Amino acid sequence: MAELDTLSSPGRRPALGPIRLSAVLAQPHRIVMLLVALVGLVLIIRLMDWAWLPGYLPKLGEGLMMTLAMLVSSVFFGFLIALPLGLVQVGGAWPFRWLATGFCTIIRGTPLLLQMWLFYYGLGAVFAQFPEIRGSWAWDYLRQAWPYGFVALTLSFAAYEGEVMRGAFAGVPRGELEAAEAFGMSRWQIFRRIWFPRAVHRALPTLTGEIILQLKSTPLVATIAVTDLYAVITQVRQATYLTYEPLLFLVAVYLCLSAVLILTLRWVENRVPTER
Amino acid sequence: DDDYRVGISAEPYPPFYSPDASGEWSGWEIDFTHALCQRLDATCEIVPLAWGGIIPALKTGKIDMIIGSMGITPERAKQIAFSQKYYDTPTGLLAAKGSDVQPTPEGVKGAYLGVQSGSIQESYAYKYFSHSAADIKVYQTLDEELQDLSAGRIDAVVGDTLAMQPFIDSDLGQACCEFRGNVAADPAVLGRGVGVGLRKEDTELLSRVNAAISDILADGTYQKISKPYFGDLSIYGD
Amino acid sequence: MTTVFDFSLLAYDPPGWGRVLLVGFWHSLQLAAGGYFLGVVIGILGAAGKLYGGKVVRDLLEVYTMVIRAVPELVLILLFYYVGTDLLSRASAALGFGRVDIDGLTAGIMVIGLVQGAYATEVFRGAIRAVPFGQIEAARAFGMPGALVMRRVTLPAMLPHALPGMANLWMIATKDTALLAVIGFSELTLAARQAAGATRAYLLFFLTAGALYLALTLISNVIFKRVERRARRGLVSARQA
Amino acid sequence: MQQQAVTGDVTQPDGTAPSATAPAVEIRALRKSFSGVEVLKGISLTARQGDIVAIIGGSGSGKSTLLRCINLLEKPSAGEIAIQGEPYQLRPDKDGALVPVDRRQIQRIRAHLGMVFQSFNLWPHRTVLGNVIEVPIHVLKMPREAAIARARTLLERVGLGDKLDVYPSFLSGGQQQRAAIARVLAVDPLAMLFDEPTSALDPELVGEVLSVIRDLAAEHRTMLLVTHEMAFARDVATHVVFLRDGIIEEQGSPAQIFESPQSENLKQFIRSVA
Amino acid sequence: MQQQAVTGDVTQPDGTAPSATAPAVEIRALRKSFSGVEVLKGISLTARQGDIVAIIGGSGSGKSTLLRCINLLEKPSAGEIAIQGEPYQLRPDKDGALVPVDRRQIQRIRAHLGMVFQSFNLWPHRTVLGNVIEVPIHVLKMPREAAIARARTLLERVGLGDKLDVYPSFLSGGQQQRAAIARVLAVDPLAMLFDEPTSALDPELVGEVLSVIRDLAAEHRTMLLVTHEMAFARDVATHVVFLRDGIIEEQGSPAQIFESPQSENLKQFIRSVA
Ligand SMILES: Nc1ncnc2c1ncn2[C@@H]1O[C@H](COP(=O)(O)OP(=O)(O)OP(=O)(O)O)[C@@H](O)[C@H]1O
Ligand SMILES: Nc1ncnc2c1ncn2[C@@H]1O[C@H](COP(=O)(O)OP(=O)(O)OP(=O)(O)O)[C@@H](O)[C@H]1O
Ligand SMILES: [Mg+2]
Ligand SMILES: [Mg+2]
Repeated sequence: MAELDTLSSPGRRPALGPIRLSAVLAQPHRIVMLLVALVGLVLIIRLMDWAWLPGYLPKLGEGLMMTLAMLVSSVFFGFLIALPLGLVQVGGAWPFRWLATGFCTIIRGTPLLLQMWLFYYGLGAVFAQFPEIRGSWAWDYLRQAWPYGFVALTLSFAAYEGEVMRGAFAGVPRGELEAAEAFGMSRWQIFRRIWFPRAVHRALPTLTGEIILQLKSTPLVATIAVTDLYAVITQVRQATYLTYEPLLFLVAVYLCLSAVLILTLRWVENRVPTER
Repeated sequence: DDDYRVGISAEPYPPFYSPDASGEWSGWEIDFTHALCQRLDATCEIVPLAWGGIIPALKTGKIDMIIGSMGITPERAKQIAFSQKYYDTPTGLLAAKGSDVQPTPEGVKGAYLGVQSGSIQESYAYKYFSHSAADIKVYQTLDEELQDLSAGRIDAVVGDTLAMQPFIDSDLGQACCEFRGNVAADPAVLGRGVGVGLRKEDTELLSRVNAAISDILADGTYQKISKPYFGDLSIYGD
Repeated sequence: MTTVFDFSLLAYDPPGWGRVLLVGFWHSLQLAAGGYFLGVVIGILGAAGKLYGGKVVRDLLEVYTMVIRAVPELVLILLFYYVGTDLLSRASAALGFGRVDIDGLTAGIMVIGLVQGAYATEVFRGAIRAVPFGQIEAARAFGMPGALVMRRVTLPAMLPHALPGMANLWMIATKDTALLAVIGFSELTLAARQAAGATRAYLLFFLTAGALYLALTLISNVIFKRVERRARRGLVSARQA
Repeated sequence: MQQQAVTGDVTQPDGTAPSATAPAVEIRALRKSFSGVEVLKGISLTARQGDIVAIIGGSGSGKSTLLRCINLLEKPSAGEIAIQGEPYQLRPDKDGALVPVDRRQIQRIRAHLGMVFQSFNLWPHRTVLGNVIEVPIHVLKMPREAAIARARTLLERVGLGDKLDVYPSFLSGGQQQRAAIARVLAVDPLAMLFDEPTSALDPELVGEVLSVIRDLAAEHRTMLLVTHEMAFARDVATHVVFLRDGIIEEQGSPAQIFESPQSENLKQFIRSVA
Repeated sequence: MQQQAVTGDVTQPDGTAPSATAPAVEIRALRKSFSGVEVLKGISLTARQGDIVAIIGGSGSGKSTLLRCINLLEKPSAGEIAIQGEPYQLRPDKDGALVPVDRRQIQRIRAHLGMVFQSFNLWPHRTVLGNVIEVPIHVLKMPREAAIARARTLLERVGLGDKLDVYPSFLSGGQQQRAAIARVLAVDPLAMLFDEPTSALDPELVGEVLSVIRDLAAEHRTMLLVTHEMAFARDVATHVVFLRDGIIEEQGSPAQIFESPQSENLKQFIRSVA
């Protein structure tokens, strides 16, 4: 959801890591709040029913792996698609520009959940009608649910990140390109050596936010029978009829995942030189 | 004069309950609910809810009864109270014509099975079939399971035999699939029939519901309701 | 089933499912509008709290926005729907008001509002900070009380800065309503799914629902562009544009 | 605050005793620190009705801070301030700043102190007219019609009669500052505070604004004016106050200050800005 | 383009006939319109090897446009341009602009024209060293090692020997401009084009950059230099060209131009910038 990068600058997220721990503890009211939170945590652990947890750990692990696999693969391939999407919207011939803009508008204008169901129940069922497809090697994949989830997530990421890339390509200062032109670089060289790396570079800071948003979209695959972390928790809820514990556990896991992601991405970002 | 909110699943479950094109819910269990409420001297409102949240909804008071084909299992009985059963259905296996799946642990070897999320059949399939089947796919609705079965994306559905019946009888069902019989009984998982779910503390309501069900069974109402849906087939079991 | 679309299924009157879809769409709109409005209210209060509130208020709001932004909406919806309404009715029972009955629409609006509120807090905070402090100081220098400064100066002056973010939030709100399908609230997505399940015309109904969402997005876009242009009347960039 | 005890009372241009008009702004022993650094180190100053006080001094000498303390945009650390004889009721808070006992008293007094900022600070979301009628209507509860009629007259007077419905950002800097002055005049202020009203303007626009202020001076409105325009200060001020390093190092009539400065610092300052 | 026919050929400082060095940049009857408005109205100008041509003139007179036409960053509407005797092969396109017949010829020539922009335009995703070796390696196909060695020398020379691995955005404006000059020197340009190389700099940084250019001038590198620093132009230029309204109104040695300007406009211009 590119639209959110304007809202959530990940750089300004509050204390999540050891970096700011000292700053946290420097303020007395924070110590009190931390203590309250700790007491709450202890109460949650002691008073609530966590007996189900050990038994489900292996399944939760598998679910987590599925969530991460969905996240990583869709971000990777989505980004690859986003690059041309952004590019043709800035400098492409009009049919490509229209196609790309239309694609981004449609994907961004409809709920991901609906897209997922459309792909899986709608398109998937259409595929099944063709004996050629059912007979082919592809059927082993097409009969499963995860390819549809993967495709939906990837296209969604591509559309949102494509908007970011469009802005990034358009935002590379004209002068930097002119300098390259003045030095006699060919168009392709200008693209490859200056325009493209600069655009990616400019898009990087928003990538953290986009990836977090993508993480938040992954549980939707559970609704098309992909067993991710969320789906496992759903199973737990239905098997144990516990209202609070599985959901709280899920929230905790996603909080940790987000925190780890933010810290990792920030670390990566710090290796990349940025403009002041 | 009492008002009760009766929870059903928002995922359609024909012929027991499903929305029609006018958005109204209808089906055997809807008729049954009306008959029951009439005997309770109450107005009942049908509240469709996500199946996964229906027990919490009952416990937190969003609804007062569950009349949604909920099997009486020991697990569930720990959470909520059940009335006496009002229908019973065997769990069966519906398979694609081309496959040789049978309703036994060995018979499902290497097959893709479909079950409905949160159902007794899901528990059963996990208990008996998960070791031999290639995969057990969990669906939100029975409709989608049957859809995928006819599309060939799964080899068989482990489901409520009665609920699958209309599909089996349809042209589509006839064309694609075959009923391969019921699975071996296991009351610990499959329960003792379907009952009305109630909060444990509503004991007074429980006894009134039980009495009403007995009434419905005794005075012929039950047969009258069942006839349009199941013909002469008895769904009460024994 | 066939790939050729049977458009008679979309007819308004039964056996067409048009009415069911439109009712679902109407529910979606109500949800989105209610949740959005609640979110804006929370956002304004939250932004004011973050900017002008005490340390504790600020930290609590920080935790609120952080949790909301780190946890999937789907999970939040479940959490608020089951846990939130449960706590609410328990609290009211404990206070002797008896069980409160929260219907699906109210619960949905609260859930979407809480999620939107976190993002709106950030939007408004950024927008308020974009208002040159001198303008607020000028209002104080004229003896305006805090609330009046907020109402007459800060809020209207930040509006142009907030509008792009608010437009995005509205788009998100309309799409987040689809998530309530998961808790069984019969908005457009669930209606489409029920219709699709009953008729087996999955492609037709999902595409129709998609078109409705898209139309909503596009129309909203146009409206927000207009509003934004109006709100930016007094800003310099309006002159340059 | 006792009248006769006020130190640093501004003497008349001719060096005689204070005239009989009532004091409009009285400041006594005012101190102000920013996070430990003392910026105002005990300022006492009285401006009587009709006085036009020019505050001059080097950069960082505390001129703006002094002016901003007068309407409590900065909270003083110590001292007393009275407007039209009414002292602010202040109490020390835990950080050592004096904060209002009763916000409403402050708001009431502020409504009658017009401040003109260096950077105009017009409200960009309202037209010029909207800016001028805002405070009369919403703070002073004047009827809308009356406020508009008055605003028209005032805007006419500052030469913006044809800009009523224009948004401020479409005006030149000089026009914006004149609109800001009209906005202040609309509250019929007991005293007007100008903080370098022309220093954000292009040189060719300065004249417009100064001539408006000159007209106001001719009406004997009470004004306190921080300015770097020495020629202007000499011309319109009745008193000049030279601030250095948070204290009033010298004060007197424009003639005294500019023709016969006493302190070495003032001499040097006047040389440097000439 | 025939050598002897070139009008507006720049005469030597002493007013004698052109020296015998070969022409580095020749421009003949150059015209340029932006959407119908003619900005250059027939410019003819020759800079010989070693010439240092300062182009002066009021804002909007077309100085930048002229410079940008020399390496075809702007497409002229009419006229001829030759670099080191080789004319650009151009043909009119449907919009009336002259476009290259062969992109590769343009690219080849451009690689030997070094342009230094007002706003530096360093590539922020490469270090200072990376900026300098970019063109030698990727356009001129120089071996990497050689390019680095040369870049080191050049950066040393402009006083950035210790900034090799720093990213441009961490440099001051003056340092950035010096890096940009080193980047241009790395292609060993036939002619260097400077478009107001110091006007984006804070006054205290201008000197650094000017002194680097002065050093280059001492080596008799061909330079065309748009500048507002008249003192500098007088000091280093061998010729000065005064542009007004798209035509060369006057040209000559710095002495001629600055001490005895002929046209009224030039006189006024010199007065205004003095
Ligand atoms: N909000 C603040 N926080 C900290 N220090 C401040 C603040 N405002 C002013 N100061 C300091 O107080 C001193 C006096 O500032 P003030 O703005 O009153 O000077 P001035 O006389 O108005 O100068 P100028 O002519 O440059 O406007 C300066 O040293 C300044 O740095
Ligand atoms: N890309 C463009 N499109 C339209 N008009 C332009 C463009 N570039 C320049 N002009 C116009 O051409 C005229 C000459 O511009 P140019 O930039 O060459 O002037 P200059 O002498 O460099 O001025 P300055 O000293 O301000 O840099 C100006 O009137 C300018 O408005
Ligand atoms: Mg100041
Ligand atoms: Mg220029």
